[in-house]
Amino acid sequence: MSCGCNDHIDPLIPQIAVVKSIRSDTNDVSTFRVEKPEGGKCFDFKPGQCAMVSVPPIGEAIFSITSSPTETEFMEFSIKRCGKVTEFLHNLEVDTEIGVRGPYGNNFPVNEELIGKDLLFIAGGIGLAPLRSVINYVMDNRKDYGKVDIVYGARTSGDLVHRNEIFANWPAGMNTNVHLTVDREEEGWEGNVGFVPNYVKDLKFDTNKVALVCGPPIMIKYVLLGLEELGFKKDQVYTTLELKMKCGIGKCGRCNIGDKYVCKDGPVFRCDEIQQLPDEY
Amino acid sequence: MARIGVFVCWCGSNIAATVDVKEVAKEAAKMSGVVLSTDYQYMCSEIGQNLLRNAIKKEKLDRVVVAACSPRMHEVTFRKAAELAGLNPYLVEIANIREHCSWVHKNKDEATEKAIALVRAAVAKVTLNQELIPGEIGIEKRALVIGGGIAGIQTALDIADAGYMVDVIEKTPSIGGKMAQIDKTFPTLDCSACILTPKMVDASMHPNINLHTYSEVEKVSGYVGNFEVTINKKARSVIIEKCSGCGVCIEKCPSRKTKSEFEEGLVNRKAIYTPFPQAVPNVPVIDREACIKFKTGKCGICKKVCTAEAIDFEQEDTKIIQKYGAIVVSTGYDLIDLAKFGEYAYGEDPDVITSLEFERITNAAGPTAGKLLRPSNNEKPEKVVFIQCVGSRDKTCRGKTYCSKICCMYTAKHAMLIKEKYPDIEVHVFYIDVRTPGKNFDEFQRRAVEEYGVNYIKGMVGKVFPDGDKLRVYGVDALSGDTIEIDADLVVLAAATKAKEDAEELGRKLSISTDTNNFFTEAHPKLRPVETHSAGIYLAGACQGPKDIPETVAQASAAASKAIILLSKSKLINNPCVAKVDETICCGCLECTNICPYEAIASTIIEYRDHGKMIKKLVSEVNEALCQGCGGCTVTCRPGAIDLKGFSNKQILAEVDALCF
Amino acid sequence: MKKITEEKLPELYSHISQNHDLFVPIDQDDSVNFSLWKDGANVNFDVLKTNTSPKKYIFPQCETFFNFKSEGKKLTIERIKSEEKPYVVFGVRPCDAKSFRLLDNVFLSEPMDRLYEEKRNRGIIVSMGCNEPEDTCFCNSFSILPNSIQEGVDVFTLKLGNKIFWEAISENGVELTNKLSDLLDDVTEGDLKEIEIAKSQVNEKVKELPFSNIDPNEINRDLNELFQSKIWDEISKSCIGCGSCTFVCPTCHCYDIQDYDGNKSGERYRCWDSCMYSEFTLMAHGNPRTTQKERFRQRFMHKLVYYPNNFDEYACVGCGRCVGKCPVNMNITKVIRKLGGENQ
Amino acid sequence: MLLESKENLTIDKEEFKPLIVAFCCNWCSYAGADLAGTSRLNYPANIRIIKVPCSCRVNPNFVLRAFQNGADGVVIAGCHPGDCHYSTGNYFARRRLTLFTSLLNYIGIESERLKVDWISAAEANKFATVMNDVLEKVHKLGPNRKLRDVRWKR
Amino acid sequence: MEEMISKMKKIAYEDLSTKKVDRVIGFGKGDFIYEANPIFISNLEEVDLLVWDLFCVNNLSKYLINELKNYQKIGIFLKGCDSLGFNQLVKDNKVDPDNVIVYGVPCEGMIDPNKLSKKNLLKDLRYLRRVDEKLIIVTKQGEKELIAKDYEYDKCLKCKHPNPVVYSELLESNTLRNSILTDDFEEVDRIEDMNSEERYEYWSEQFSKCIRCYACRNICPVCSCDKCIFDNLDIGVSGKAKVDSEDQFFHIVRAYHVAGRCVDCGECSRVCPESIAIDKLNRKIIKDITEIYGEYDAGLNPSKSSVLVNYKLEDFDPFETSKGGK
Repeated sequence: MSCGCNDHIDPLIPQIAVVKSIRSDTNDVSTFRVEKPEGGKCFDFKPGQCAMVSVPPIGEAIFSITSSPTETEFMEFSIKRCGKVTEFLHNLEVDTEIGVRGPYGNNFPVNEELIGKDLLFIAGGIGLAPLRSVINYVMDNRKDYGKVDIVYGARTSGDLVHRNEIFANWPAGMNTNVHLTVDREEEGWEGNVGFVPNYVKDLKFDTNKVALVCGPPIMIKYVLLGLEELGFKKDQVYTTLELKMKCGIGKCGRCNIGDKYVCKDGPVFRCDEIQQLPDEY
Repeated sequence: MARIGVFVCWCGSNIAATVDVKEVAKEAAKMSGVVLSTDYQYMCSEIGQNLLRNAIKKEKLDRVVVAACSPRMHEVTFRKAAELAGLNPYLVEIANIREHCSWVHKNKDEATEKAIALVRAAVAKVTLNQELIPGEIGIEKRALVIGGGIAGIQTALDIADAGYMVDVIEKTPSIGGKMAQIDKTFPTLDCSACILTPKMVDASMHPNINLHTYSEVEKVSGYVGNFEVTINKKARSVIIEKCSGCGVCIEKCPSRKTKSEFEEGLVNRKAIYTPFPQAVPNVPVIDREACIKFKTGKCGICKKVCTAEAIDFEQEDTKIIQKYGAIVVSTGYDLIDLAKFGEYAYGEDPDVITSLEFERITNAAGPTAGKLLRPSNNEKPEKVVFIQCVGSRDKTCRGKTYCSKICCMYTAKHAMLIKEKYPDIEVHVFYIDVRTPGKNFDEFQRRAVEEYGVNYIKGMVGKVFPDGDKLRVYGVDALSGDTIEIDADLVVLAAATKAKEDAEELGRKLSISTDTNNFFTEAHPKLRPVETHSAGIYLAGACQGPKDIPETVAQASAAASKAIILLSKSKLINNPCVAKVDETICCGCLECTNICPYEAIASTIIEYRDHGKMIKKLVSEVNEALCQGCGGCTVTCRPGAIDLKGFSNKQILAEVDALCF
Repeated sequence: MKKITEEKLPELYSHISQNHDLFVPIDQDDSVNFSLWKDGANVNFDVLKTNTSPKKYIFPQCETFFNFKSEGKKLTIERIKSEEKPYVVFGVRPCDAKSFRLLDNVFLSEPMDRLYEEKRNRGIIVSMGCNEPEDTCFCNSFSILPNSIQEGVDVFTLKLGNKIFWEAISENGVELTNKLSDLLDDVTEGDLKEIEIAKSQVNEKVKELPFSNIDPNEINRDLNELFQSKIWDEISKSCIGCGSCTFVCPTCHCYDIQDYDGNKSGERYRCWDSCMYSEFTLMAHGNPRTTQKERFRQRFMHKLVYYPNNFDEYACVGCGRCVGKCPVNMNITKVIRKLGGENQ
Repeated sequence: MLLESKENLTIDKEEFKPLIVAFCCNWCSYAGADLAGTSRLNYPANIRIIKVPCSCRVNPNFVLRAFQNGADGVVIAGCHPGDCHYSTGNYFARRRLTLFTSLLNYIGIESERLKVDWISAAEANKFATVMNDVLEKVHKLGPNRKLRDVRWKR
Repeated sequence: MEEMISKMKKIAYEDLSTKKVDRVIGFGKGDFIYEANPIFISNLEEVDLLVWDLFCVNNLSKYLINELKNYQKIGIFLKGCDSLGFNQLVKDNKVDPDNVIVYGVPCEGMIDPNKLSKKNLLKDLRYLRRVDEKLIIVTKQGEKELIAKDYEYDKCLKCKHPNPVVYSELLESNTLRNSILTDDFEEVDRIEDMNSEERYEYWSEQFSKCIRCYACRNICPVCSCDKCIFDNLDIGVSGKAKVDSEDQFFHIVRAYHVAGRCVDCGECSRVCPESIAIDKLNRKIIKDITEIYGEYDAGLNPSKSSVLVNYKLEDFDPFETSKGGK
């Protein structure tokens, strides 16, 4: 896929962008809203795609874009504090300039296979980030899709991100159900308690839908098993993979799984495709 | 980003006259992370400190740089001020723009430029500073005293009186040490036993004191406040709890061939014995090397005669493991071996004796019941020669280079004791110098000369030559140059004192150092004379260097008070600028453990999961209570796994980078 | 086709270097490597393989591609514009010439790598055929003949005795040849015959080489089967995880991107990296290739399976540098054999 | 093409102001420098002091970094052997630095550029003398280009 | 040679079949006559692959680190220089000697194929063997007798320990190498004799050849950190850029990190694809240590601490300019 905006620029050189706001979602996750210095979105992208965020002299890291392509004025990234770049980002002050380049990778087939289907989104923790882009895209084009179920869980209720959407916006959406769960009992939590994979099984979804799964590797693994138990076929399930990436354009040689490069051929894979890949992720 | 506040002090004109402080503050404002930069006449004043505190609160500063005088001056001041404003004190750095800048440079431009550089370095460093919280360690409220001589007894009594439990370890069967062997003490000439034995009894009766006689330190681990000591209680073969101290066993024991250690070998003792009648505890011990029962299996008379059934041939060495908060070492001294001093005929002629042997001979409780008799023929001597500095102040390898300190005084004492009992005996003393600094000491020695007519000869004895039943003493009078020849009946050698043979070994167990003469090294010769380099271990008495009784007792009380100070704290706060190990990087070579002066680094095995497999890994581990923060280990660590908090690799590199701006 | 005698070569060099940076194999300190030609340089065409491959001219070990400066909240990025001269690499063996094409596949496919493209376009490749293949050569296994004119070369040369035959291939090659016309002579019939003989001789020699029976096409290319093969455990054992094979390899192209903070301004550079290195794929939360086995497998799977799957060619040209350089004598020929890539 | 082929730094020797980075141990040499200040002694302003707890804290990496980033000379000063606050730190430092200075010299760094000395808290005069001396020698040698990282902008 | 090979096979077979060891690390034949490879044997059938010839140059000791993660008891063939490396690995707690059976192999010096190649002797080489100080080679052109020393690896010419310093079993009585020279550090002297400009130029040129492949480090038995600082950018001391200062930094720090620990096996220089004189750095430090602190003994005794984690009060002090007072 190509969005046509990078044809004449060196894909390794980021464009300058401004962090317009930083919203703290949890202890270690914040959502960064990014615009061009003169205002407006840095580039067009599709739901599920990634961008490289650059903070010289610390370095670069790739993140999935968490805002919907339908947002015309900005992009958002939900970023968990876990390394040098993310640490730096978390300490950033609003209005600081950073670099962004992208978009990279493929996307969830929102205008292809997903059209008209019932959708089941399953996310854990920060894994909601890439799915949020799709969900909001779906919400903005609600009539194009069938029923929407969103299963989202985190370790504790404090680790749930995008609270406004999961508690208010999405449940209010047409024909949309949000199912929340936390790993352990906690005071004041009235939703489900238990791990996401179990919750998915408990919810006994019918298989006449497409599932989009994103979360920690171990969660994905068990969710996929759970979906299989429910009768989902592998080609009904999409997920994303994450590996170390540097260039974002499938050349630097470190994000490959077999002959596929996650940054270029991924990050979105249909599960039957994943099955073809060697077990090295 | 950090929110750093920079405060530039004028120090009146001390800084401001040579450094353009406004310019420094202006430049500092441009530095990365600096959100506030200001200057003030006297930062250390109350107003200055208030300025700092208010700025921290108002500007939400999370780090502070004060450009002022040396951190050795006011670092503590500013850190405290920051702490009052709710900032961790270790988030404050000082740029030394007075001692290192305004006072040593004259050109204002250059000095200003340098001050800016120093501030830049401090800003770079403080950016990487992390909150440090001093660790707290609990303290075992119990002290250990190693050595039960007068030093140990006094220490134990003082600590016990302060309300803490004390264990005393004594190698021999009884406490008392050298002082128990001595007859009279200078300069008062009061009876040694009369002042010592009550203290021995006090020690044994004190509810807070536990005596472990006939015991030795086997192993010491742990650190200040939390030492763990393994004590080896040697098999006494007599059950202390049952023994009534009647002494019948000793009386009946047929083995009588062992020289009495207490009597300096002048007489023999039995195989079952108490070192001396006033021994504490007054419980005999069986010398298994001398005992016929142990050697041949036959005998057992002692067991038969003991009505208290206290004899136990099967007794074994027992180990006691005990935790202590503080340790006082008071192992005392010995006299050097005189084998190398052949010219004095010691060992060759029984009438050449050491000063300590003389103490026994002159002691009313000694082998001669206090009568001065020649060991060779039990007759009263007519001429006695004292030779001082035998092995002391000796630059040859035979003796010790140092002055043994006590000999001048005890020789004068010995001379006086003779003269008092036997005014007719001629007493000559050969000396190099007479050294009598001490309260009433010089007067005491002068009395020997002036009142008692002791003949002091400045000069050394070349040879003592046994001639018939006489001892021909050849010497030189250094003042007149004349050779002197005396036909003596008894020659007393003031043998040099030396450290205990096993001092070095004990030092190793305790991780305290010994000097070239094997005396334990104090932490500072002037300011910390009773402490060692190992926190929580103190020194008392002659194990640290030659000392007389009053000095020993004084040092014992000093050591006790140091121990009490330590034990009285509820917690120990340690310097948080200590080394820390990143276990994920540590390669387990343990080179760092080799260089730590405090043995603060040990190894440990950690377990972690590596693709489903539990992996065990050897890594270093820093004991923050022991670490003093020198940082030597960090350089030894090739992968950079061990770093020093407060002076981390990254911080210092950042300072270097900033200075190279 | 033209020719020039060996004696006149320095003249040719100085002529070329008037307008170009000229890189030739230079013998320095007992090792021959491509270096910038300067007057008096000890050019050596007799050593078949330069120590490292000439890929460094199109894909340098380290290149800075922009400078950055951040002041307060402001970030400026200044792309580095190449101000360097066009260059000529003279003496590129067919195997190395082929490797350029293999790198092109990667870097010039969308999204195109502009840094690479710029360097590629700036250069003229003067290839040189081989007469005396070495024991470690196995170009034949990848259907590269020692005297073949590889796609993308601008000039092909062949050195026979003291004669160097010169044949312009591309437009750029013709242009360069024209500029050098004063120095080049025409070839004779006899010369052409000589060339023919030399070519057929070397093709025969190649068949006799120790590795001539290596044939990667014999490998079963089932990706997952190969991936899971037990052989990897065995053959990766001796690998010490250094990057010498990678860095001397003409086709390896993994790289890293790093920032250097240069005080008042910084720069972003990219530099060679090696999939053999333990931290190559290390992330904050783990490493998909934890042991040397996985890393070793990656390198050879890439050369023999992944790359061919994507580009229909092997990512090895049989230059044999790794054979000579591996500290423990483990190399791709052994791997291919173990995987069954051998003609009986 | 490669980074190293960038032009070498040209520094006008006339205006040469050497930069000397000095690592001083907290207990002796840093205090010695303080005393030099209190005694109003004089030494050149180009000397910039970094406080370290002990001379044994000075990692060769620090020295190399200083040279990389433009220091013309480096001084490491600690307590006199035997006087170390940490008993033995400077004995280790002495061995390390003996080998390290020799190694740097072997690589071609003039030995005058890396000065190690023992300066006690009382030796303010020595501190000033050593610093003056180092500066003079480094000045004579001229700017240091060896080990320099050409990317570091001063 | 043949005799040695049969001894090797015998002991490997015995120990594997009696389960005394479950893995044997030795040498196997490579693709060329002048090539021997490390091999790893667990099956009795593979014992026959063991060889011993003039090209068994690799120091196998470092493989123990990884192999011991998967095997309980390992038998390993070690030459003199390898055994020094082994001791150093023991000292660095990388290898538990209780789990290793060292088969000591006295070594007469290994032959450097590059030296043969330079004399055009490598091509068509059919056979070669060593008879004392002579090297007999057979090529297409027939038999030739050469002086072995001329073709040994440089590192072997300076070998001080041709015989293993530690072993469980010695496979042959110690060899006495006539070629053992008193180590005069002549090559170090030559650099020391240059002036500082020349020295810097020499080393800059050497270091600039570096391609940062880290073969020198990875082959080194004393570079056994789990995470080398050069693999750990987060530590902030070095980067990956190919610039002179980084190359210099790498080489200086590498040399410094092995100071007092380097066993002078010369593997670093052997494996360098760019033939950088790495061991001349190591050997400078060894020379200094020998001159200043006495006999250099890294690798001889794993329980003795190395020079840099040791000190003596009376150590040579090159820095003392004037005596200070307390």
